[in-house]
Amino acid sequence: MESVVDIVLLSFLCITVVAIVYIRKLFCAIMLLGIFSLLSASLFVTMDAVDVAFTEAAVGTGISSILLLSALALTHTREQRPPHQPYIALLVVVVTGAVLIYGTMDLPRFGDPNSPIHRHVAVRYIADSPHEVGPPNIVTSVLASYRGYDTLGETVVIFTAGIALVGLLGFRRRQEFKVRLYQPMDKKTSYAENSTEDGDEFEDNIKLPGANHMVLRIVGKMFIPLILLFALYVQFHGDYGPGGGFQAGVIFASGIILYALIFDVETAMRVITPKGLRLLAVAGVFIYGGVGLVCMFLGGNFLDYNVLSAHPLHGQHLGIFLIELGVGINVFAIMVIMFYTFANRKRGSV
Amino acid sequence: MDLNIFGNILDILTALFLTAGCFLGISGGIGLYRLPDFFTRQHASGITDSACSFAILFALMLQSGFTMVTIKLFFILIFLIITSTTATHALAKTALFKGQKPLLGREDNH
Amino acid sequence: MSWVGHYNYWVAIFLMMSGFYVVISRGNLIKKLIGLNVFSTSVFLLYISMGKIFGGTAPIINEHSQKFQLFSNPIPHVLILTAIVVGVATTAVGLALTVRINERYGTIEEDEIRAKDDSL
Amino acid sequence: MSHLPILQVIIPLLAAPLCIVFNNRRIAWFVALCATWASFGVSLLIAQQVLQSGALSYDIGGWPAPWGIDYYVDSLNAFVLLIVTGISALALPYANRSVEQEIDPRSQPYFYSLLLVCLAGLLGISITGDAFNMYVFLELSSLSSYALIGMGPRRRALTAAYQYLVMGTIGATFILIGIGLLYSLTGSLNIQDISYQLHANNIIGSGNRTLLTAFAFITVGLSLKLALFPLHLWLPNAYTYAPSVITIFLASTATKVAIYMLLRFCYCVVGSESIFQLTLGQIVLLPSLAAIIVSSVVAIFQYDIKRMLAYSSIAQIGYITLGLSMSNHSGLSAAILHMFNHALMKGLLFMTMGAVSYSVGSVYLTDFRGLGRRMPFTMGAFIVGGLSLMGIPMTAGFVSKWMLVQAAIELGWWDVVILILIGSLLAVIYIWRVVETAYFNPLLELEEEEIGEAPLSLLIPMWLMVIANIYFGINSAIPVEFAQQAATLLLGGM
Repeated sequence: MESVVDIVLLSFLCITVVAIVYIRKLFCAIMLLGIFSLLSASLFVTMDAVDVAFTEAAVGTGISSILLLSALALTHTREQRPPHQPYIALLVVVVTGAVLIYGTMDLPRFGDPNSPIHRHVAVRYIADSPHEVGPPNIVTSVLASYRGYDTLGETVVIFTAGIALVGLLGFRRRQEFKVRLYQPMDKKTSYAENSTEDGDEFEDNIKLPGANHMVLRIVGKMFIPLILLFALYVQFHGDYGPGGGFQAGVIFASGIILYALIFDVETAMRVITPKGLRLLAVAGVFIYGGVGLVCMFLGGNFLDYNVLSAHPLHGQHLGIFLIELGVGINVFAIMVIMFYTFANRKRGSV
Repeated sequence: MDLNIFGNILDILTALFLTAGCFLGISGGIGLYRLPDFFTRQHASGITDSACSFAILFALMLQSGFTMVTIKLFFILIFLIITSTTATHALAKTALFKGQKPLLGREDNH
Repeated sequence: MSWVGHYNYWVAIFLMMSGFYVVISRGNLIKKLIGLNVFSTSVFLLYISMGKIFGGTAPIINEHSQKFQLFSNPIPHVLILTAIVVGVATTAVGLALTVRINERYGTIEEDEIRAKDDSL
Repeated sequence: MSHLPILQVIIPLLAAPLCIVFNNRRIAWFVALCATWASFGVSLLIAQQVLQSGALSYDIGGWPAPWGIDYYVDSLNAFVLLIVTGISALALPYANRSVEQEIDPRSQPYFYSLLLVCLAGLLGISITGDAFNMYVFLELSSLSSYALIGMGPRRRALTAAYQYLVMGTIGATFILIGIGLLYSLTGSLNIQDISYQLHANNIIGSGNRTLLTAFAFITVGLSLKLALFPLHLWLPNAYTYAPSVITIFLASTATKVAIYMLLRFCYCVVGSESIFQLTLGQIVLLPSLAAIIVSSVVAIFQYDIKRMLAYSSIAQIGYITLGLSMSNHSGLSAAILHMFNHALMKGLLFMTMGAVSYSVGSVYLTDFRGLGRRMPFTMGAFIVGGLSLMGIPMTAGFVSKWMLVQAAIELGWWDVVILILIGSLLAVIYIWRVVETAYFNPLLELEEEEIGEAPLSLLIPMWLMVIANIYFGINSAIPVEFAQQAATLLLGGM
């Protein structure tokens, strides 16, 4: 039964990828990429990687698509016909693929419980992690404790991407844009004073015809708190089920991004300012690194949570809680920063 | 024995709902592919979004009994019902604003 | 025929190579990034396939999973969680560069960019 | 328990967020300066300890090696750490004025933060004993260098960065595939443990196809990263259009770290006795020779001098991989020593380029007219760097090239010896073009505005490099010692 679902999903993936190769409309290609991610997330679930599926669904289908679409909105929506013949590319790809298939010949069979990867390091994780680290979710134990340093690297990768975006794009274009936009607003101060949202509606009308979606706004207002609440659940329930800081950060950010999409980026930026986000991102990395340093000062190795408390398991628990919090805060801040930097930019050339 | 009959009834109901869900899902897909204009396609995908997922989730809830899973499925159901309808509405409205005209009646040149 | 059991890897390789093909054959900068995404996501599939055990369950120890007693390997999951993050970070930086290129050159097609550079 | 190995990486890693807290470019620069100097100090201490008492290891999180991630420092990576931190410790004082001129002031704190992340990434690759951790830090350093190159002042910096991003990501993904295949064979991610498992389970001798593929992918991926000849296409643009400081930093560190990764994977995982090495040597030999000749010839025809030096870098990488492909003791020590010397001379040459572009505004050959009189210190430094690049005695470049020639003679590869000498002659030609223009071409009378010498903050690091180039040319005992120890270590298996 497992393999039937597996094969069906794999064939869907193949169809999607062929469509991605052929399609010329970039918008469609991005949507297909989202579908590709969602399908692979489903495949990850059938292959028991629930945490990965969760992340892939949140990142590949959610954040990646949003970023690609916001970049697309700033550029061109149609790919031109490639001018050169793609035969060399085809040759390279076929050779690489052939080498890889040759390489799989000596791999253990798919799903074989006796293959070497299940008999060496993983054995200890599965057998001992409940006594050594604690969380029922072994992925969390490995991620946060055994290989916690990789996760610090991951946190800094995200942080780097965020500051790279700010360094390359900056937040500045909008201010120039804002001046122009707010001049006609002065006539409508009476509206603007009563409620900023009404004021924003005029703004939206200038930019997007039909942005005054009453239904969307009401549903959004209803759901954004729930999304944020769910993010907190994912954050603090990561020890027991799929989830954790990274997924929680992405979901929390998606709540804010939804707010920015339904209302306005300007409004969202007034609520959650870029400066605050920058400090949050820094704080996230510092919480993670700080836990490591505290462990060092208490006499352990870097990220050795055992020393955080008198009882090693409590120490592990505290350490994992704190670093997941750091990851969550950092990822949330950076994801929103990424969205702002794209959404804030005016289309066209400098 | 009674319990078993109850279980059987649940199974039959589940099968019915699953079949209905699958049918709705596939017809939604066909509709998305075959229907002539944006709004009718929207209608087809709306069916997949709401009725199909409703039927399938309900079937799953019947199977999972009185556990946490049912409650989670219930929340997913509520979430889907509200968000998918909202999304359909927002899409249709935006399309109308952007100048998409619904196709009224059969086009003569077909 | 033992290698029939490798179909999962092979499909992953096919997907990978399709993504790779998009990256090296297409001239549009955003399309290239889409290809890169497909490429890396398929590598994730390869990794997760390695960790799967038939009859196993997700590596979460609770009352549901106790009856399985066979867990799929958690290490590939951990590695891929990190790799997914790296992937989205790379995509974001690539998109930022694309947007800047579009602002400075007015196009995101590789050959047009090259033509504009050469004409200077 | 000494915490030195982890401090090496953690200091720049955690200083990076600190840079952007205040959004002030002076504070950011100061934080970056302190962090790089601190990590240089740490690497000196590590080098001293490694020379005294052998390899250091550090279990992160307190988990022993195959289960957790460990840091493992032997004389090879202690040497690489010294190169990377030493160059960055000199580049940072240099950065202050240069960055002020080239980068948008609002982006400068982010620039320093990215620079520190890049440094931490390179150090993390060099020091870790875990294959996947290496990948994570590789991505860390690559991601930040894409952004840093993209911040270059000219618009072609953007396309160069994009090209580098695509090729770098393909390379990194290839490495990821290779690591995955290795992992599926052994069930372990620790490099030493992978090696042990491969030997214990007799996978190495049996001609395992997965192992072969894994190595093919890792080698190709790393060749992309280290710009081995046919895969070097990203490098000239990236070096030419990046901000001056980034060119200095990347040219002298990033490719070296990639070469270190190649050494680590080829020699420490498979070991020296297997058939693998022979094939690796054969694979790398031809591209290396092609790199030396072709890139040197291409360099002669460049008018943008930064670009010329970038092509010369590809040629120099060819020398290093040539030493690697000899896979005997003297060849390997020559390669490792040349990593160090190339960092010294290319760092110096790109520093002079940064100074010229600071004062003149561009580095085209025609802009060098009369610079010998107008910027005597900068051009003097350029001549020293150039001599070192050619391999003239009394400069650092001579020592490693001499060792390389000796290694080739030892193997009886006379044709290779001749090619090395031709490569040096070509270097003479392309360096001479610049020197001739700077000293012997008349000044254009039309140029009214006075072009003066670069400021002291650029000149001091530059002349420190000059001193290093000459010092290590005369008294090369310490680096040679390191290189030979490292070569012994690589050839002795683990």
